[in-house]
Amino acid sequence: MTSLYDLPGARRFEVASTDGVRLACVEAGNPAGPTVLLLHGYPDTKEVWADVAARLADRYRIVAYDVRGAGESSRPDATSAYALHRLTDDFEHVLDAVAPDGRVHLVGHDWGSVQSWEFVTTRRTAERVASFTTVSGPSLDHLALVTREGLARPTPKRLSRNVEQLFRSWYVYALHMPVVPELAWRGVLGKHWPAMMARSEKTLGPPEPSLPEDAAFGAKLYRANVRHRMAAPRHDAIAEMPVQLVVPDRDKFLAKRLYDELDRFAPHLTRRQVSGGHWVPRTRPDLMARWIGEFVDQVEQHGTAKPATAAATLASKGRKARRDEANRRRFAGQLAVITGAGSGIGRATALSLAEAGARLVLVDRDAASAERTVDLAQVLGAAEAYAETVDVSDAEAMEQLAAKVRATHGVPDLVVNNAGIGIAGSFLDTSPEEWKRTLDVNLWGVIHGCRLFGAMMVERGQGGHIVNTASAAAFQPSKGLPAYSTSKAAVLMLSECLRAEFASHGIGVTAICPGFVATGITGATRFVGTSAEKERSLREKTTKAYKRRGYGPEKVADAILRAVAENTAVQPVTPEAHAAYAASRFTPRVLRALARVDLPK
Amino acid sequence: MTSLYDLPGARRFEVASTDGVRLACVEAGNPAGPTVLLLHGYPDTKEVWADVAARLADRYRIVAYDVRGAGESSRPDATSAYALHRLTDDFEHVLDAVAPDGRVHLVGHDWGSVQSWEFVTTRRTAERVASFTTVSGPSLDHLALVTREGLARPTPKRLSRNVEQLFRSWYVYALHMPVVPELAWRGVLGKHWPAMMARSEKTLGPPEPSLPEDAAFGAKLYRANVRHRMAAPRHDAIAEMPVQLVVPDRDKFLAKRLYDELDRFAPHLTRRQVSGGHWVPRTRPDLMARWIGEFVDQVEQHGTAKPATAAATLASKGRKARRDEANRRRFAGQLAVITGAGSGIGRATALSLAEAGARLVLVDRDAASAERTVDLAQVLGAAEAYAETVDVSDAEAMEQLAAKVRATHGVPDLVVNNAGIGIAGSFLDTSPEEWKRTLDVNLWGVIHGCRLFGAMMVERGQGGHIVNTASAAAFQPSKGLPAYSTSKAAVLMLSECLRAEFASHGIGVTAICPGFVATGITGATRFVGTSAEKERSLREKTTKAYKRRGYGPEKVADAILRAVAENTAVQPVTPEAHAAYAASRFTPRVLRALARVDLPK
Amino acid sequence: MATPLMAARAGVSGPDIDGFRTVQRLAYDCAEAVAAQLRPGVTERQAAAMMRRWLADRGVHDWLHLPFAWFGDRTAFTGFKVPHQFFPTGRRLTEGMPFILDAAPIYQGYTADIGYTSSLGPNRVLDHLLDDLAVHRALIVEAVRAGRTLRQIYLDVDELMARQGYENRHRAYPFGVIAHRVGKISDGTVRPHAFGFGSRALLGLLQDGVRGHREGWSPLWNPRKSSDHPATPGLWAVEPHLGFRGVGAKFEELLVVQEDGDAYWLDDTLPHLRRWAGRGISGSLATGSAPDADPPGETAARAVVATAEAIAKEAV
Amino acid sequence: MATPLMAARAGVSGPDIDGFRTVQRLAYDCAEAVAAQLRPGVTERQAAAMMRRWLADRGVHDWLHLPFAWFGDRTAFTGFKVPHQFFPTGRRLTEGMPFILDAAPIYQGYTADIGYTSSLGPNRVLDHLLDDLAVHRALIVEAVRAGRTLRQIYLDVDELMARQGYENRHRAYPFGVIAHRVGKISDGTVRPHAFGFGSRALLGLLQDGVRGHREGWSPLWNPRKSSDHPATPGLWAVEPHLGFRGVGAKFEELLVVQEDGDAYWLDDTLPHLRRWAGRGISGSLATGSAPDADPPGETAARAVVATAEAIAKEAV
Repeated sequence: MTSLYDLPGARRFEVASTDGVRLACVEAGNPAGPTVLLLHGYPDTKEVWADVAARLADRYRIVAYDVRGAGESSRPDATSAYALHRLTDDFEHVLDAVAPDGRVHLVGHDWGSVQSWEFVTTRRTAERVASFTTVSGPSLDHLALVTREGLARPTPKRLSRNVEQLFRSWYVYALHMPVVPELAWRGVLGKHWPAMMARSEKTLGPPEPSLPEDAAFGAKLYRANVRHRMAAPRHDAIAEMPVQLVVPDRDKFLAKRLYDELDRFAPHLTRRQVSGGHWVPRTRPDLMARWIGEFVDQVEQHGTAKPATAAATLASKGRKARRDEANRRRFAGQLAVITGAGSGIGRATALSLAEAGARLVLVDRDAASAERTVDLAQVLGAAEAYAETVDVSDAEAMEQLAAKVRATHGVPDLVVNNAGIGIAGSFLDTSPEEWKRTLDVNLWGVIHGCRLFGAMMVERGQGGHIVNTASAAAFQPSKGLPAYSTSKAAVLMLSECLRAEFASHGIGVTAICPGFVATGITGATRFVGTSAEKERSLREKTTKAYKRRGYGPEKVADAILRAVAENTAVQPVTPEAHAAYAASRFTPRVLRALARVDLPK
Repeated sequence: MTSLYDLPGARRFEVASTDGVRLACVEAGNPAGPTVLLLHGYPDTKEVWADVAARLADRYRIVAYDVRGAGESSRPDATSAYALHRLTDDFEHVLDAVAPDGRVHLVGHDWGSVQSWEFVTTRRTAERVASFTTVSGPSLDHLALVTREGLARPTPKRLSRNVEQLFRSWYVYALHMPVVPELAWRGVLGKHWPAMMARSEKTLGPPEPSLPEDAAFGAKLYRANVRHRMAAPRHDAIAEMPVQLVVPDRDKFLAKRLYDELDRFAPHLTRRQVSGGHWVPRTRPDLMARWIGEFVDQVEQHGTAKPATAAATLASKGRKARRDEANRRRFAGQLAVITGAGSGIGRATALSLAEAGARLVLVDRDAASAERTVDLAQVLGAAEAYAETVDVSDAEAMEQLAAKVRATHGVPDLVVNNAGIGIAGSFLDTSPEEWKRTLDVNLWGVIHGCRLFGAMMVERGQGGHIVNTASAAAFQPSKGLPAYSTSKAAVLMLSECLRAEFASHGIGVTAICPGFVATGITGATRFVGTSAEKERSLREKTTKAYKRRGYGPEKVADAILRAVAENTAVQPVTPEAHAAYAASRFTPRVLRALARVDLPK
Repeated sequence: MATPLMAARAGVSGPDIDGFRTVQRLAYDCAEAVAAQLRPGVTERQAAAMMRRWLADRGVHDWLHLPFAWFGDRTAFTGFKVPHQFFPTGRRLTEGMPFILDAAPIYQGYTADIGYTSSLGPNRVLDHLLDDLAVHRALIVEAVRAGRTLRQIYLDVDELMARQGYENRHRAYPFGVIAHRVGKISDGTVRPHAFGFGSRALLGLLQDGVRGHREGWSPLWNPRKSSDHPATPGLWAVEPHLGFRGVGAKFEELLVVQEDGDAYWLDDTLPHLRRWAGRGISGSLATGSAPDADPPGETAARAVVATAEAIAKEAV
Repeated sequence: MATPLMAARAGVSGPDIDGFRTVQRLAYDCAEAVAAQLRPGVTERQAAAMMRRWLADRGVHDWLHLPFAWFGDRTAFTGFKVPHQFFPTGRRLTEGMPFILDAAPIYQGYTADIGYTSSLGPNRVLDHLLDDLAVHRALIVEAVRAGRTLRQIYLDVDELMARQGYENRHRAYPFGVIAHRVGKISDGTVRPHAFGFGSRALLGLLQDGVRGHREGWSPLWNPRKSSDHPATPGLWAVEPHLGFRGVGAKFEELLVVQEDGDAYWLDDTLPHLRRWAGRGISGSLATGSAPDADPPGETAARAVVATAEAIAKEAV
């Protein structure tokens, strides 16, 4: 964690605002780039943006300042000095200083975002803001309005949303108590806060030394504004510029559903969902910087945010549209590595992520297949897509792949260890060589993928997710698939153990368990204990049966993306996989009886 | 399947009995050995003993004859000609012909055993019988007496036993119907019987051509005797000679509990229990021949059957005594191969089997440890015990072991794939080399063992059992044991698949899942991600914790033997293993939460 | 669109060929003309009616089937379960939407059955699909020339689609056909009815089916055992149909199979061929089309088989 | 049997050594004499009483503890949870049954604490255990000479038992001791009471414990941290106790530790030594016993350490 003052070209300066307040400002980065103004929240200082700013500095001009009461800025004593119109004055004075003629791209987190909503809906400042990225800080006006509507015309949905936010806002009430918060922050709370937050947010750097004072004075922000605005909200608080909303899915302080109706107040809205807690500027700087940068670029180029791809819009209706939108929110700009991406589930997952605007590294041992998936992914709107030819069972090749991915594209946000081979036939017909090949690909491929990319994710400390393709055969024993089932049961257990280990790093792990899905795998499944002729016929028949089943890999891809978004531990996919999963828990005897049934041949 | 007439030194001859009946007899084998007289049941001929006789011929003189109405003997028409005293006459005439001076060792199966009970409790013939081995054929007198007592002084146990036998005896009532059985046997039943039996008994050779006629005439055995004896049983039907009772545990026609009180009628009783159906002379000839031979030898040498070993008697009381007796019945004379037999669970299992009188091949990669187990096993009464030094992960060495076992000792009846290594530490700290070593031993060792010995068992077609040592870690994920858990989950699944495949061969498969058991494994567990110093201390602490837990490998050995006897699919051992197994089925979320707990260090 | 047909025997004469080519061109001209008139808001029914009117104005009064039009994800037959879903609906065209126009006019006794795929304004996904259809066109004619059975060729096309990452959407047609035979029809005044199919056409299907059953061939080309024979001489309306994430694309045109087993596409000047030429695309196999091209020698046959085998050997 | 004891300082004099040896021989003679009289049906209480009477007849009036007798699986302390289970019960001897006699007489101020294991008629399992005790006797004295800490030696013995396939049964003793210090006791007329332990013995334990705590050593020898020091000079009653499937075996005899760290077993003519000699058994280590044997040099020390390390490195 560097300081903003250590950024290239950093210049510190003060801006004098009304009522004698002096604001500590910093300007840094590329002076020729668009100006990005970063506004911090409570109880932080502008340094909360240091990690994000470091990633933006080469292309953008960065401006940040300490809000009155925080960091190195003045700390007026009067609560009234913290009212929103005072903060708007501060903002205007800073704009006058850093962008007297042009417009800025405003980014606010927490209370930085709350006050930014005031700036972007107040005429004198709104017209000087080209775009607004809001993180974990709703408009008090919007909050008041939707809360009132929830009370006036209660629906179960609105009611439960209000109740949820009521509970999450305990700290707001607490901060309204006189004196106590100040005492607490200057005492025991200020001391333990960093550790508490580090635990809850998984990764977080050391606190600013000014924390206790920032927090104590910052309480006045709440006291000066919350009660007043909740009582008398503005009805005309509409943000006309492009707005990018970033919602962390584990925000302890804000209900996600708070933003359900935000489109009413921000007509040009792009939504993003990040896997993380409240302090994503600290815990997810890579992704935050990417989203801010892309958004700023789009607005600079087109004057508006890029619309969703044509194909996506066209194909979308109802549930599919909601799913596609959810995927775009969650995966746009994220880097995903997928093995076995040349066909079947791997390819389908790559394409779903491509539609969502992810960046893709697509790995297959067959170069042409991987390249083909890259082509299709690019057509569908992948931000980037690269093919890599690697046999996942080759430890050295996997190490080289990992090193190359890191050097070229960075640490992946999502790794899908999907490459696998099928093998059918009785245990006694399965030769040691066939066992080895099965374990090499199906188990070792996953071990290598988890080990190499997992280590990267942990080291980066910005979360991530690993998906391992197991199988319904991982919990449904079968006399027809002993080697396959064994390899997949191992993958399932490995995933469960890894999930337990990685939870403390904010990295999710999912084992995906498709059932009978029509993928290329059956066409290449090795049927041991049969002649070549018979094997060919079995392959054709099985493939046909799977196709007739009509459960395509696209549905597995949907399940994978959903499981990642919800951080599901084990995700059965097809109805029979769900049934087998349930049966493995409640009636293993039934599964054992099923295990003795001959596979259709 | 050979014929009795093809045995070395076979001589066919006829014996003339009363009422003009001529009995087809055969004598074969070692003329200098003790005489073993084999008596077949219904609807068989003397050929039912061909497989057993072939295995006894080198050391014993074999005599067998077709009972009147069966095979090549006369088939009198009158039902009264089949009364027990007529059969006793036949037996006496045969004795006069083959052993006019000496005594014979009588072995009877099914109706051959039923009539033998009459011979061994009738003075004129009893004194000419040195020992009696009875298989699936109770005395009608005993049956009648215990049934009556069950009715006269009903206890829940006696009542349920009677009811069970009532249902298993449907065929007895059916055979009392006039004409119908004859028509059925000569028609559709005679045609489909062999296939029906082959399916139910798992393995059974082709039938004798005379089957329909044997079965039709044999029905008279039931009609001539059952009703009469059940109505007026003899109270003095006590067999004074050593009697060996062999009870198949899957006999469709006889309840095992029928023999609960047999000690009353046979004071010198040795019990044996075999995993198999009604036709064990056909389906388990190796074991039958071994038990018959050993019993005959003991009686020849000591005049009585060998008493249980001193240590066993001394240590035995109550539950333990019953357990030891059950183990002796089930495992005496059986050949067991145990890997990892130099310590822990492997050694304890070897010793429990030694106490039961099994024959043991004890495998460990440490020669001294294996030898030591052999020493202890011999002290405890193992029939035989041999040490083999093999690393189970070495495919070639395992193949050599399998070939050697087969050549030297025969096909094993029980294989315990127990060798395993411990490895603890986080996933990220586990190197590929450590993964490889773990999978090589824990998974590949099991694959090799199941593959090589399983193929032998299937080929022999006489059943058997395979036990694989998995672990509670196979269903309890843990961030502290990722490699270990993964390898054991694979073993668990492999076992379940194998069980499904081998069921049709009458071969059982059990996955044993101990929990925290004090074995040598913790003392050698690799704790990855730690210094050598720290690892040593962790090993000591873990070992001590396991010891303090006080759950010794002997209890796992008990569980293994019980699971084999009951053919259990998955056998958790310790209370926490049971709990984890239950939890894995009902509340996997709890296990996932537990998985994140740090192991005690 | 798959349609039944009248029985047509092999060895189509030169003038007959010209007749088929004329009506096929007429049908494609119709599709292009109607496509040029499509605007946002037009419905499938309106587009189909436009085609019918355009052709009727030019002397077409008899049909193998009435024109079809599919818009948006209906081009990929998304969610199609029952045959009536093929008929035009009130679905409206929007900017960027793909569409397929399908017509089967009978003109002067000659039948055409064509499919024309495009989009209203640019559509990157559709462009990709249309580009990738070229190799299918090449594969099919080469495989027919090489004497592979219709069933084998169907599976070859299937595998190629799988490699391309597309779904086989002609599987959704009745009987799952990729092609059907087309014949000369004695001039008449019969008008289509019975769900849009000509009654004589239905009768012809039956007659052809009965004879084919007797002689061991099928007038339908699908992956069933009945198609496990080389193409019978005559004209086949072939329509490989790709589907990909809610976008479908196909062409449908006539393939001429001669008595000697040689084969060629009836016309190489159709709109999709001009489009490919404009984008510099040719199928990855020799594009063998007109009869005056090199006769299909060993080389071509081997290439087809090699491709098919490569497909079959595809790794996971 | 583990017992508390009076404090005894190091450097036991020659005459004292003789005194200890005399009482130890007396106790073993007692055990042999009583064992010879045991018949089927005798109870543990009767056997214990026989030992008490035999020794009383020969002038023993004071005891570290009253005699114990364990029959059958009680030799392995099967199911022992609470201390009172150590006291003799009404368990009757049967043919082939193992038994242990344990006595701790005080005679002329000198204390012995001995354990004698045998069986009524042949018992193969017990024979095996008794044979295997020999190496423990050798291991212990060599390890003491090599200066290993008591805790280390305890763990060495543990590991050796594990290799042998036996259970450590001295863990069942109070405080889990394998040995305890024994001292000279001022002559007196105190009679044992309080659960069979002499009151002065209990007092002595306390005194020794307090002093040991201050000086960093312990009068008890167990695997705890307090035993992590080399043996303190003086006499130790050592009793490794093996258990195996319901059969237990131990010896208990005095080990003399000198001021210079050298050590030897007080007496090499005890019954178990004669038994080993009769069966040609010696421990696998040098059997170093009497002080006139080779002084424990580098070699012996290294052998002990090597054995211990081999034990520690044992593979699964």
